[in-house]
Amino acid sequence: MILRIVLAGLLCLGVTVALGWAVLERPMPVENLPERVASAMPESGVEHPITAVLLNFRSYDTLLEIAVLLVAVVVALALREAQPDQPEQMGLDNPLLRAVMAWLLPLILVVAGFLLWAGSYQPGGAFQAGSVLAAAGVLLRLAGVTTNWLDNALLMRAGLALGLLTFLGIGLLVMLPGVPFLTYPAAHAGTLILVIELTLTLSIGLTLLSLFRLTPPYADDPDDARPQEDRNL
Amino acid sequence: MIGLWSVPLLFALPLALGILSLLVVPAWRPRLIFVGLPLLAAASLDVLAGLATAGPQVYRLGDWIAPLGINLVVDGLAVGMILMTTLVATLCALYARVYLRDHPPASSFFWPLLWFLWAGMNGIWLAEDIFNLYVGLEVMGLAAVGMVALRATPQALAAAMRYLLAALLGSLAYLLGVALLYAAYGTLSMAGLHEAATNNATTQVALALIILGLLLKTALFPLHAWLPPAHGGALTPVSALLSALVIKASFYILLRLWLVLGPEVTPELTAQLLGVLGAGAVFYGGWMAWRQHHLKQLVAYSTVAQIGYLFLFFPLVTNTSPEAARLAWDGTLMMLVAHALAKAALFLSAGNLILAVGSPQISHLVGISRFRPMSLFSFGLAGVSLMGLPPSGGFTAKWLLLHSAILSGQWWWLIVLFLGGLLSAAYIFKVFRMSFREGPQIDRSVTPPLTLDVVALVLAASAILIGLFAHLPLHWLRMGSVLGMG
Amino acid sequence: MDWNGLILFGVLATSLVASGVIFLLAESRVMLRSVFNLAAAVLKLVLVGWIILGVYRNVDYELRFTIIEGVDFILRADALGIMFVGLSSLLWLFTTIYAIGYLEKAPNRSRFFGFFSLCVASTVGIALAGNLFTFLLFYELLTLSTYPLVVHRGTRESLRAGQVYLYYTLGGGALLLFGVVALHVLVGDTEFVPGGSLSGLDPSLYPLLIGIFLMMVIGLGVKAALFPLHAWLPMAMVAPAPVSALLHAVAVVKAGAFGIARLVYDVYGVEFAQSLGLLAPLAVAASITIIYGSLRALAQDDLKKRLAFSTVSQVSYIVLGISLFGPVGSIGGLMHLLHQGLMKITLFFCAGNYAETLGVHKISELDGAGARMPATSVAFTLGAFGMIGIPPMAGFISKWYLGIGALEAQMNWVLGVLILSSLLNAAYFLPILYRIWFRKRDRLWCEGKVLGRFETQGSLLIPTLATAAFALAAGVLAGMPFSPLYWADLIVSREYLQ
Amino acid sequence: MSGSLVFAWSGVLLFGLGLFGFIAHRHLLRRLLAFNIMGSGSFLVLVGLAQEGRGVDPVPHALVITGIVVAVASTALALVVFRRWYRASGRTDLPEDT
Repeated sequence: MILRIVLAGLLCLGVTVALGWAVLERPMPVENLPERVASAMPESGVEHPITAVLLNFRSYDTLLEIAVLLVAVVVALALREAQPDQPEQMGLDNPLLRAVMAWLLPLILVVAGFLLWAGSYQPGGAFQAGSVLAAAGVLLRLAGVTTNWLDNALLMRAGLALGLLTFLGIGLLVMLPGVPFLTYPAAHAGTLILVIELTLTLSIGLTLLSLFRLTPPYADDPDDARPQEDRNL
Repeated sequence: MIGLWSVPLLFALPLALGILSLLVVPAWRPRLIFVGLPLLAAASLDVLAGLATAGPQVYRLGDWIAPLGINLVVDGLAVGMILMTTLVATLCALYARVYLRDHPPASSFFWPLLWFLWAGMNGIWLAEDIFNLYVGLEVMGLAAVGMVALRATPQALAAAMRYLLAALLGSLAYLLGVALLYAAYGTLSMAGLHEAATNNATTQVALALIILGLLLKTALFPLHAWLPPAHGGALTPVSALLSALVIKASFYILLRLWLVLGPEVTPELTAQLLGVLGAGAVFYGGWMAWRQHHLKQLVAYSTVAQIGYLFLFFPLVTNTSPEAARLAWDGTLMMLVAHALAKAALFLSAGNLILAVGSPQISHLVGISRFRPMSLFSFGLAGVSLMGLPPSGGFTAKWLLLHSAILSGQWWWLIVLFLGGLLSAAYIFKVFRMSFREGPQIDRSVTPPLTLDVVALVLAASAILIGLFAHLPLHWLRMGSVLGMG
Repeated sequence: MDWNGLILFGVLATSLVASGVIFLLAESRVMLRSVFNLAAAVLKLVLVGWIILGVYRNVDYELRFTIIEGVDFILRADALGIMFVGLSSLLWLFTTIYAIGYLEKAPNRSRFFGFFSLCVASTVGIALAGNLFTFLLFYELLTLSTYPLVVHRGTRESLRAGQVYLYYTLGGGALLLFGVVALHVLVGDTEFVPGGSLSGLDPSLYPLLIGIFLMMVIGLGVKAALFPLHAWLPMAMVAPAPVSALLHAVAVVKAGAFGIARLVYDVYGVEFAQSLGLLAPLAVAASITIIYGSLRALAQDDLKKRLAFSTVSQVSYIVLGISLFGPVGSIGGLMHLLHQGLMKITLFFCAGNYAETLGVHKISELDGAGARMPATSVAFTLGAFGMIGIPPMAGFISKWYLGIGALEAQMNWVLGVLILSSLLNAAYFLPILYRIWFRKRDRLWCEGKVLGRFETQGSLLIPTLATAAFALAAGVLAGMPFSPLYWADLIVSREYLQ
Repeated sequence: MSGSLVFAWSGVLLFGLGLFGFIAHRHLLRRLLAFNIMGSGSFLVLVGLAQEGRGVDPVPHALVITGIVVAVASTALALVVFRRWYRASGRTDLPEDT
């Protein structure tokens, strides 16, 4: 055990030193990518360069990234079906908590909307907004608010799929004039990106929320035999 | 533009099918293959036709030029891998449709995962951007982990967890390497790196990180520990997909980067070291395979061994004559393709044998040759290719590698190739010995559905035929590669 | 692709297709399987006959396609190759008939006949191979397709024999592969041409060439059962009689001997090999094997084991003939390829007949068998006389030519080897004949089978008598056109005139 | 050391620390945390190194956002598998590691 820690320590020290060396010795790039981004900004349909990179110049990365999120959900769904959970009773049924939630929820929704909207000219965007949405869902759950509409499997899945399907659909539709995949016509780029971002926000929010919901809620124990009081501690 | 539609469809179609299969009722999930497989086959063939008529292409996603946007490279290597994936995955899908019928409903999540896996792989084959490769690796890797976990037994979950940890660590090492390369050269495009990369500390550290990360994902000895439980314990079609295709993706990236960075940057010492690790894999994997008692574990360790051959590529192309390098390129790719076909066939026929005797133990195969000759025949054909005996893809590959080793004067790799072949004969014939033995009669051998046997046989036969008709595939694979033209 | 190429493909395909179809047929379809198998064998024989006539008239038969850059798959019928094809096709027909009778009611027949046909296909491929690559391809295929036949009975003993067989043949195959690749690097695609293709190489490479030759001879010598690489052969006698007859007496060991012939004549060229000093050591190795095999045969009581050691000894006559520099010795060696095949298969058939009919496996139990099974015993006697080399049997002609060839090559000591081995042959065959014909039956035979009209089943007896007749004719009619002697003479004249 | 490199240096340190945790710990949750620390380290290196010289480079920022999403998905998947494993076996580490 100690040997392993020592070895691990040495290894990590070595890696860190090598990395430091690499950082110190690095050459300055000849290629000036920021400049290219800046000069292509007018055609991108958005004003903020990060959003332009994410959803236009390198939108293919974003497309695959959404697929990664979906894969995680698929695995979670599969495992829950293979290892069924008991009906969940998560959350504290506390009136005070509910009252706070009633204040917080609208605020969260507004923040999410703002983040999404802000993405076009300052830091922000679909993922940030989606995460905030998911946080709202998590809070609801922790407050013990029953969310039956989330248990509707088909609706839920449609919501999950919406973002990626829209993204794919738009990417393919714009090809009709004979241009490559994901080539937004400059005139409509802003609109198309907005539509994609909107649907992505919703889907990302739902994805993160379902990942939260799909882990076994409390019955973590192999024998599930411990008394209720223990669990609440 | 050639391949305007077919190139993006190669990943867009599986992505769309992956989502659709989530939305339909479980019973309909397998049926989507009747839409998906023909379309994907058509797209792959169209890409091949484009390559054959117009040569290698660059596909600009979003119509942005490389360092700004993401480009896809449609050269012989990429198209070869795409066709290999289409063939193997199609057959595995047909197999799975029948195989999964008797499995619990949770296994119908195999289908969305298959499509995402496919999309990830096609994305990797086409990628020209090193960060895009990272995302592609994650799509493929997480889908693969999910497939391993699909059984949800404690063993499957542990195997999946171990696999996931290895994959994540590998990804991060790769990502850090990419970060360093970007910091040094300001580009993520392989073409750009090819132009800009010079030999300095940053490049070497980045290369080392990338190599380590990819080795972990490829499960090269001694970083292979996650592979046998994951591949040996999964559902049979999953094992076949993972062993045949998934581990090839990380090797493929390494191979591309090695050639992109070029001989000035790639150190000969590292190349030899990779070769030595490959040799270690061949010996250790072969030895461990021979010692296994479970049929699928044996096949999984055989994968550990066969990966080793692929890594002989690096010493054979680094600072050697153009002829030796070309032969090594041909041989390695032949090995890769032949292994994909043969290993898929081996896993599927092993699965059939296990279905037939109802036990994963090799010792329970006594006398099975009388009842399941066809499964055993597929197993044998695939084994011929793995042993590198003629006539087979494995043999042609070995022939080319031997040639390259002699031409480059690195005779020590000959020993690896010879002993490796004999070791694989030892573990393949271990199974045969058992199946030919006339022991206590088994009278209750189950007859698996004919489809399962036919699929395994088709794969095994293609592993043999590819060796006899290697000329044209190798010609295509060379198109647009640094080595092929030289 | 021209018609001549297609015919070659047809010769190969008859047994390949037969093999495929037989694998797919259900175990119970005995009749269909037999008919199909025999039809394929007859068809192949017809095609081979056609090609033999063509080769005689100097028609070119060639089929080639490119496998990878610089490596072609070539099938070509030349005089040497077609001789071996003729032998295996003829014997395939007889052995198939024999095996159908021999394995009646035995399990796993579908597997047996499938691999059996595959073996013949590989043998034909070896014979028709036009370059080393193609040769190697079929050579390894032969290894693989014989393994299931060796372990066919599935007993511990046969599995053990199969394992030893694999050790030897796969190891040998690896050495051969190395040699082939090395030659390929040196001179490119190594096609078989009379006179060889290596003599133009730089003299500094000669030591390397000698090394490669050594390695390849070891690789081929495993199958040819050259001493000390012969141990697998007697062990493999656990296989069913038809397997021992066709494969271990003919196909596998001949593939090795044939390979050595190809190597010496058509890769290195006999004159170049002589100038490298490779032939004399080969002759010594062959001679040691001849004597050693005969000595070991003397000590065996198991009939098939004695025949096996006799094979070890007799196959080396072929190698000896190849290594005698000069046309006459070569004629002797090549001719013995046919002679030994015909005689040995007869002997194995007879051994199988005794075992099946009387349940006798040991020589000491054969007393009085001649009276009980006269036809089989006559065939056995003819085969044994041939092996000893009693005039005018085929074996005598082989040994005569070998002897003259030895004198011609100025290796007089070979004569001594020939005489000694003939004495030893007589010493291990004559006692068997004595027991069969002159001893009285002293025990009960366990005659299990229903025998039909003849002394044993017709399907066992007819092939035995047929091959015996061929063996006899090969000797008595040696002067006629298309006799083994005639054909060997043709091969050698084409070889040495180049 | 120029000021703009402070992020890159923290990234390097974080990566090293995370790697140590990843190797040294056996508890899967700790290893996942370590993985996330490593991830943050690489993201810092990615963003930090590109700051120098020519101002803000938007590309690494976008890459990091993509990277974060991928890391979130991986972590979530790992947690799902981990908790199922814990429920099935009662263990918090992997079997052969004890």
